[in-house]
Amino acid sequence: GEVEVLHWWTSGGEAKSVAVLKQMMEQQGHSWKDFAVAGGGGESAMTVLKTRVVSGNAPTAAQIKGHDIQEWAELDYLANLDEVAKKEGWEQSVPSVVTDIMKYDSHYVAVPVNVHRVNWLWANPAVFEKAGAKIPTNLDEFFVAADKLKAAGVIPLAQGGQPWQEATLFEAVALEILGSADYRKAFVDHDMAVLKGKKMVEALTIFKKMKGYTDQAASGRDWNIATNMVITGQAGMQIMGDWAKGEFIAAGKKPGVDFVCVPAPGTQGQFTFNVDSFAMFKQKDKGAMAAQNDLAKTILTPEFQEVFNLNKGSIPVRTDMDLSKFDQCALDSMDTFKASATSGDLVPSFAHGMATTSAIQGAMYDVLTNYYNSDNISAQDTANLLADVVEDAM
Amino acid sequence: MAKLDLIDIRKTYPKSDLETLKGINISIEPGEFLILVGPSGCGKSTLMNTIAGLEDISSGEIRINDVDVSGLAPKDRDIAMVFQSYALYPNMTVRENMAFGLKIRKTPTTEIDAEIKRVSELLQIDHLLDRKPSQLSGGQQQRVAMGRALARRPKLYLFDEPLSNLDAKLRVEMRTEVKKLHQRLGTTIVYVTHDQIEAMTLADRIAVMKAGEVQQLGSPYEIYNHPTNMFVAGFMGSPSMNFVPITVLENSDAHACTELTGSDGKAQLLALPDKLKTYVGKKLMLGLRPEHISQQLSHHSETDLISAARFNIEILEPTGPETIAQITINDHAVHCRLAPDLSITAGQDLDLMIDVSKASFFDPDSERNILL
Amino acid sequence: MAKLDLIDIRKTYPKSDLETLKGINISIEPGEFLILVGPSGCGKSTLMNTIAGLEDISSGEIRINDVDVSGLAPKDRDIAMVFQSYALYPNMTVRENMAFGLKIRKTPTTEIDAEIKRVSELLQIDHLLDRKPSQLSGGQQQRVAMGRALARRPKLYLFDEPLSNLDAKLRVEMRTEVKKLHQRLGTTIVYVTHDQIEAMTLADRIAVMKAGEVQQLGSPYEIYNHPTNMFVAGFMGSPSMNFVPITVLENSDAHACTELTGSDGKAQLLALPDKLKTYVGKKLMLGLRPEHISQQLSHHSETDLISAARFNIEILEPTGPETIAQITINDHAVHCRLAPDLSITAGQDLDLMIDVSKASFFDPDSERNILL
Amino acid sequence: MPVTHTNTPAPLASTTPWQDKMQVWLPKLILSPTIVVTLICVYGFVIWTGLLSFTKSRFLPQFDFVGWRQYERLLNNDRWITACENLLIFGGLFIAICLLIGVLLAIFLDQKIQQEGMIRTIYLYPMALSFIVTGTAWKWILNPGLGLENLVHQMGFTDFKFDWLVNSDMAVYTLVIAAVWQSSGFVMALFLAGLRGIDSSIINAAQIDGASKPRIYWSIILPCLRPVFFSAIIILSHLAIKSFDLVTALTSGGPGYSSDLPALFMYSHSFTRGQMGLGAASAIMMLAGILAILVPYLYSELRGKRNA
Amino acid sequence: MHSSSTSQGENGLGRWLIYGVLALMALVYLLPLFVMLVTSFKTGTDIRTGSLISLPQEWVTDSWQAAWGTACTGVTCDGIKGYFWNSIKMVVPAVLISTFIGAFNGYVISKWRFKGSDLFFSLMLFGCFLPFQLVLLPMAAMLGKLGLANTTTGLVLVHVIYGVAFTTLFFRNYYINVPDELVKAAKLDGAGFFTIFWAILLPISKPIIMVTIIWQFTSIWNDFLFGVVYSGADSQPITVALNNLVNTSTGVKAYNVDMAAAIIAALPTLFVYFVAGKYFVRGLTAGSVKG
Ligand SMILES: Nc1ncnc2c1ncn2[C@@H]1O[C@H](COP(=O)(O)OP(=O)(O)OP(=O)(O)O)[C@@H](O)[C@H]1O
Ligand SMILES: Nc1ncnc2c1ncn2[C@@H]1O[C@H](COP(=O)(O)OP(=O)(O)OP(=O)(O)O)[C@@H](O)[C@H]1O
Ligand SMILES: [Mg+2]
Ligand SMILES: [Mg+2]
Repeated sequence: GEVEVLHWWTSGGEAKSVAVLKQMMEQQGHSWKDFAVAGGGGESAMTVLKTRVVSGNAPTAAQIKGHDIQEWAELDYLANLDEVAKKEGWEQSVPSVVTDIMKYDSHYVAVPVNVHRVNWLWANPAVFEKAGAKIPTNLDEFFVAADKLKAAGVIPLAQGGQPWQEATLFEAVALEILGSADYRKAFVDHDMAVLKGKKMVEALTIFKKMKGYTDQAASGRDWNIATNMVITGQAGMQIMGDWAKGEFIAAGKKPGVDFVCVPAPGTQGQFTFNVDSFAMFKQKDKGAMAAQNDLAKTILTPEFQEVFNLNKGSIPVRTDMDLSKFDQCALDSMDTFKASATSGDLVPSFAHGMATTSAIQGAMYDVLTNYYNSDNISAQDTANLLADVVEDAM
Repeated sequence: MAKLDLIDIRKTYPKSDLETLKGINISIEPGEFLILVGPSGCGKSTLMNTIAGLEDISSGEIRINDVDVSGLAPKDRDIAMVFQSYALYPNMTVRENMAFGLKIRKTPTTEIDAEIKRVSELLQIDHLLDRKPSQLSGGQQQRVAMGRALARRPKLYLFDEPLSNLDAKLRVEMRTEVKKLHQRLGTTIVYVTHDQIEAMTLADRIAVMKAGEVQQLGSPYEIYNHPTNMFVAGFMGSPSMNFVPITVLENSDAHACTELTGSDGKAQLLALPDKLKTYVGKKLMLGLRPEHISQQLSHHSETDLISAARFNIEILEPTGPETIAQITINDHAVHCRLAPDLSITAGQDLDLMIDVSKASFFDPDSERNILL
Repeated sequence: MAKLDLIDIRKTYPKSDLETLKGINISIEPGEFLILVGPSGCGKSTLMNTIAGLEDISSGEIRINDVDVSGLAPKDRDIAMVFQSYALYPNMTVRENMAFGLKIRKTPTTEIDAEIKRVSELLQIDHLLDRKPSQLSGGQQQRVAMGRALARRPKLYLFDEPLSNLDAKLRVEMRTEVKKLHQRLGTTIVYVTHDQIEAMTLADRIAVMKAGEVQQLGSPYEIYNHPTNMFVAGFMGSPSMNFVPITVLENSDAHACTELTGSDGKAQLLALPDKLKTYVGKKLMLGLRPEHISQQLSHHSETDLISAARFNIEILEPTGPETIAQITINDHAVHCRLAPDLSITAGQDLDLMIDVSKASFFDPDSERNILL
Repeated sequence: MPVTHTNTPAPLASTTPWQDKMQVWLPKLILSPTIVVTLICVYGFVIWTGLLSFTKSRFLPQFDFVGWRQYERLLNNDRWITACENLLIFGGLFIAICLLIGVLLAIFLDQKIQQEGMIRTIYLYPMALSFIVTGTAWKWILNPGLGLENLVHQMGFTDFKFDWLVNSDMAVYTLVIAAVWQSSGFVMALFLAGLRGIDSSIINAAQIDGASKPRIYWSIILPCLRPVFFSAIIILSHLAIKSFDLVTALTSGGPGYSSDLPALFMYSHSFTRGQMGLGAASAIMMLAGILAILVPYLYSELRGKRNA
Repeated sequence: MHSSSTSQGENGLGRWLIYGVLALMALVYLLPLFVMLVTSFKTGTDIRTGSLISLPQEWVTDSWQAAWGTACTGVTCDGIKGYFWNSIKMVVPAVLISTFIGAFNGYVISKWRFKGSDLFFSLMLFGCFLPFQLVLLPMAAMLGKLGLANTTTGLVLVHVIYGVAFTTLFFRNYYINVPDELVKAAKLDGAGFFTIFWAILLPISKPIIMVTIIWQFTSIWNDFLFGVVYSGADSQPITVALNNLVNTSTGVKAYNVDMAAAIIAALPTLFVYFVAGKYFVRGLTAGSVKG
């Protein structure tokens, strides 16, 4: 049968990874129809997906992640993958934090592709050395180091001024300040008390303080440009998910030598995850359904997981894989992933749609970005506002 | 040749609160040349358009050869029209312009060619056949517009100010051409013009319109010499008829007469037709055409109705074939036509002959001609 | 009042390969009323524009009061102009249109108001002062255009066909107005017109142009009665001068004469002025105005140069004040002016008087008047 | 009277009453597909959106009605308020500056300029490019670190500061710059066409009246171009209201949401935020704004025709 | 003789000023294009180190080749060349059909007015102002019902539907200035509805057809929103490919390739403007401005 896959992986490494998937599907006798829509972290793709579903012409699979899977499933557009899951033993090989997201009403409706760790700090050791600074492991150290970097004339923190990047930064700070439990209460369960609480205010204050260590031209900057600033030594460090690694590698840098990856300050042992996944849409055609199942199966094969994640910088969703080809950052990531899964320190990234609905996520973006970019609103007011908009959007 | 009857035609444009045509009744005989005149905006073009079927009528009936055509589409009325603005098809050559109507009627090509040859020679535009309208002078364009109408043989021709944009010389030529054409083809023609010479020389009958109503319908002679009201009287003729307010008096012989006061304040008696005896003591409007006040001609004896009087010549305008002089009668400026070879200068007094036999008299209130 | 000298004005439009003005020489006296006439496209407007400074001249000199103004901008020449197309400022009211030129010259407001009042009353547009041009009829617009020029007191007025769009009646009125105005103000005026009556009645002198050259410059009388060539002769007068090819003969009395052949083929002798004796045996063009061929008048004795002859009347066109008849002489159509009250129908023969004393004679090749 | 032509006039190929009726119905018939499509695809969809704005639709349209709730939320939404304010600033400045530049360039170009065709094309070409194409270039040029500011710094003027793109208070003005760059050439073309259409004798008359060139333009020509101004303003405001690509490409509404515009607000709420009801409400508010502009235009359009 | 001073009495200084302003503005207008051009010829490092408008240290055309033939736009990495044809297949029919319908509509609205036609025209103008984001979903539902979802035909249909408001406006404003007498004359000549259109009006519509085609061509060619939403997987227009090429979620941005691709994608519209641009002002002059 034919699979039509809607995704927004169009740049070099990503495209090559998808090409592998395509190839594997074709080897199984299926044809692959590619529907790529890049831009804005999938915003355009979402629009396309919605219109296609409304026109009764849903693709076989679409790159949907996090909470959106639940929304689509609730509207009864997604296919049931329980059979494949059972046959392939997903329950055994994939941690339940991940499979929970893939299930609606305890049925599989989506297939995870990879796991990103979001709470990374990327640093250029050469710059740190020159400034006499130490790569920070907690927030206090962060500010000490940042001051030193600043004094040395480099931008301490490379940042891209887009709401999702700001949210990524905030999320890392909030995880440290609130701790995993309160983080979850605030961003997953939307506990008003926590949202308005003192810790939230503190997190916001630190978040704003960090802005003082970014450069002024950050607004609108793409994340990879920010990464490049670290690579070229213009900036000292960046807090960004593990996809930033690709940028270092592409620039010919070696992990541990030319750049280092450490957990975002104070979040050692904690893991903010961002899982990419494909949701499978209901098909009428038998052949298409078979192909769909094969696609789901193929995605979770160790072969594909390895190729894909090597390319993308993330780690496989399967915890039972041979990781010999992966680099240190990935290995660290995997270790933390496994450990935190049991310790409760594995939290969904709200900045990447893992924690909550897009409505609430968007509302929070608005509040955060406005707070971050404007000088006339206090942290307390922002916390209150955050609670208000979340409540309104619920 | 067709008979055309307009029966109580009324027309109100949509979105307009005024009636543009207020009940037009005209019967046009087969082969007749009818001219419509009237001031701008009186509804001449509207009437033409309704006849052609380009505008609907609000009420009334249009009959061609006794068949009511009011409901027919323009193309089924078998009418050709020449528009004031030429309305040549800019994308077609002169030949194509003229052939268009024939082609649509599926006339055989050879016939079309013959027809175009005939018409273009007639109008002296045969050397222009392959030009586009934009390459023609105004006069040439006008002739092409005529040609387009003439190439067909409709029951009825409508001409809406077809010569208005020509220069004086070409206009005279084309006028003669139209006249000849009508004599040869004998087709019924309705023709709108602003030009009085055109109206007088071409028409079998003239309809003078004002504000959507026919004021007078008659032969050029009737219109010129026996206007029914002051509007018609003043509209035809250039310089136009002089209107002088008078009071009818009775002279010693019990004949009707009146007093004319010149610019010097002296009153002179003017004999009036005896028909006016009933109006003695009443105020009337005397309508005198300029040519009825002229220098004394030795052979013209002073008869009953041709009186001599002396006036001061205020302005003299020699036009070549004649000289227009302005005098004042009863405080009104009055134009007279004098011979060009008269040796006289402005400011002098001159003996003038006033020919009241051809004068018209109007009621000052109703403005109607009281002698008709 | 200003003197205007045009000295060998030449003008070639850029991108044009033809010279539009081919050396114009005219001296206009202070207070003179000069009229330019000529066929469409002969360069009248171009000449006006060069005088105003709206077009550069290619060579020559324009002097106002003996000062060369060729290099000056229009605004510095102190000229007012009325454009054929009115050229009213569509965004301004009538009042503002008239005030614009004065405002720019920083005339005090009270003075402007007074001036506008004066001019608008003169032109009968004082009730229109607050309207926009788009709300005016053509005739009203034309008067506003005049008013705009008259509100100023420039050295020189240029009028480019200022009355061309008026209807016949208004035209006569306005013509009189212009004449009065000129007499009152005494300003120098250059005036373009297509209308021959206008030219004849208004001008002190007329310049007849053709293809960028002045053909004749003279008083209306000279132009009408002594045209220098066939072009001028044919251009002035309506219906225009009749041209009849003749061969000069000598009669038994040794006087010059010629034979005229009517449509019936019968030849009749016509006496010619004796000055033509030198042309005996030669072919000439006889130029006869329509009014010089008329019905027999009892008081006109047949003198040397007024001959009677009998012709077949082919077409009769009564125009009201007169009747135009067409006859054929020497195979050429000839128009004559007859009295309107003549009882005659087309096709009849009629005795006509031909007044050769006022005829012009032209060399058929050079087309020049041989008697001048 | 002699009739020289004896052949009877060729009657029109006989037409049946049915064909005549056709002629009456044809115009309506021709227009009817457009009428139907317009009614459905413009008005139908607007009504549909209107309905949607009264529902609590989130992820996809659903019809649980909640009354004016979405409008209340909208009016309480800071971002929407900002977006509307921005539209006023952006729209006002964009239209004003485009008109100014357009008029000026048109007047200059109308002075019998050599190479007019080439210059005109240069001014017009931005219209040919989409913002997906030029957005990146503008982002660079306006970016303090990369573009103009950096350039001037390199030239030695280190005090020069041009950080509008990244300044919350000024970001909306960068939209104006880029939008003006794209559209002013078109406005220039409109005005140039208008100027070419002006009767030159009016200008001559003004010269004779003694007016200087600037005075002629100011007092006569510009007032005469009123209809062009009107067309231009309508087209520009339609561009301003619809501008979406521009914001997405240049600022994505940032920093924060300081340069957000209603079209972007509506899009992101309807499609990426799962707030379809709110998005629909904002769309309806936008349409109401457009109506406020369009109705006077149509009014003057229809009235103007009657006068003409 | 007087060639030194023009009749306008302008001095040389004023002219210099005019030329100066015109040239300066031309530079401003050209700046983004210039930046795009030079960038497309630079190497990656050159871009990172050099300044925005500095010329490339070494001119390379790699990025052009990449943009055309090897850059990734999805699972395939064949550049944007394949999408060119997709766009053409969509633009040509959409432009022709919408122009054609607009011409007919304008003809009816200006020359065959009937009760309600003016009202309809007003209603239709409103269509010009409709934010397209609003119609995405209902239109999708409709296309789905018609079975045209994600087909080139469907995409063409959408462009036609929302382009017709503008094309009708253009043609109506143009035809309103064509004298009614022309139509009347043709009616009397026996021409019917279609004959009048084909034989009389269409032949004189060249300027406005050019304006309409230019307008429609650029707006449809440059459209992204409809293109991405309503196209099929194998019929995506070039703007979608360009968008995919330019937007990367992970990995290195190759600005030189982006710029080269952007220029390539804009070539047809630029071509249309350069070739037909002179008709643009002429066509606007011919009446469409006056409203
Ligand atoms: N389509 C129309 N709608 C409304 N009123 C109209 C229309 N056409 C003409 N009129 C009005 O009808 C009246 C008569 O117009 P018409 O064109 O018949 O005048 P006319 O006698 O031909 O004038 P002219 O000599 O100037 O050509 C005028 O007042 C005019 O304004
Ligand atoms: N701007 C121009 N460029 C080139 N040729 C021109 C220009 N203006 C006028 N002409 C030509 O110069 C000649 C004289 O034109 P002009 O307008 O002076 O004629 P005119 O005598 O005023 O005619 P009319 O009586 O029709 O107004 C014409 O042949 C015309 O085509
Ligand atoms: Mg009329
Ligand atoms: Mg002229």
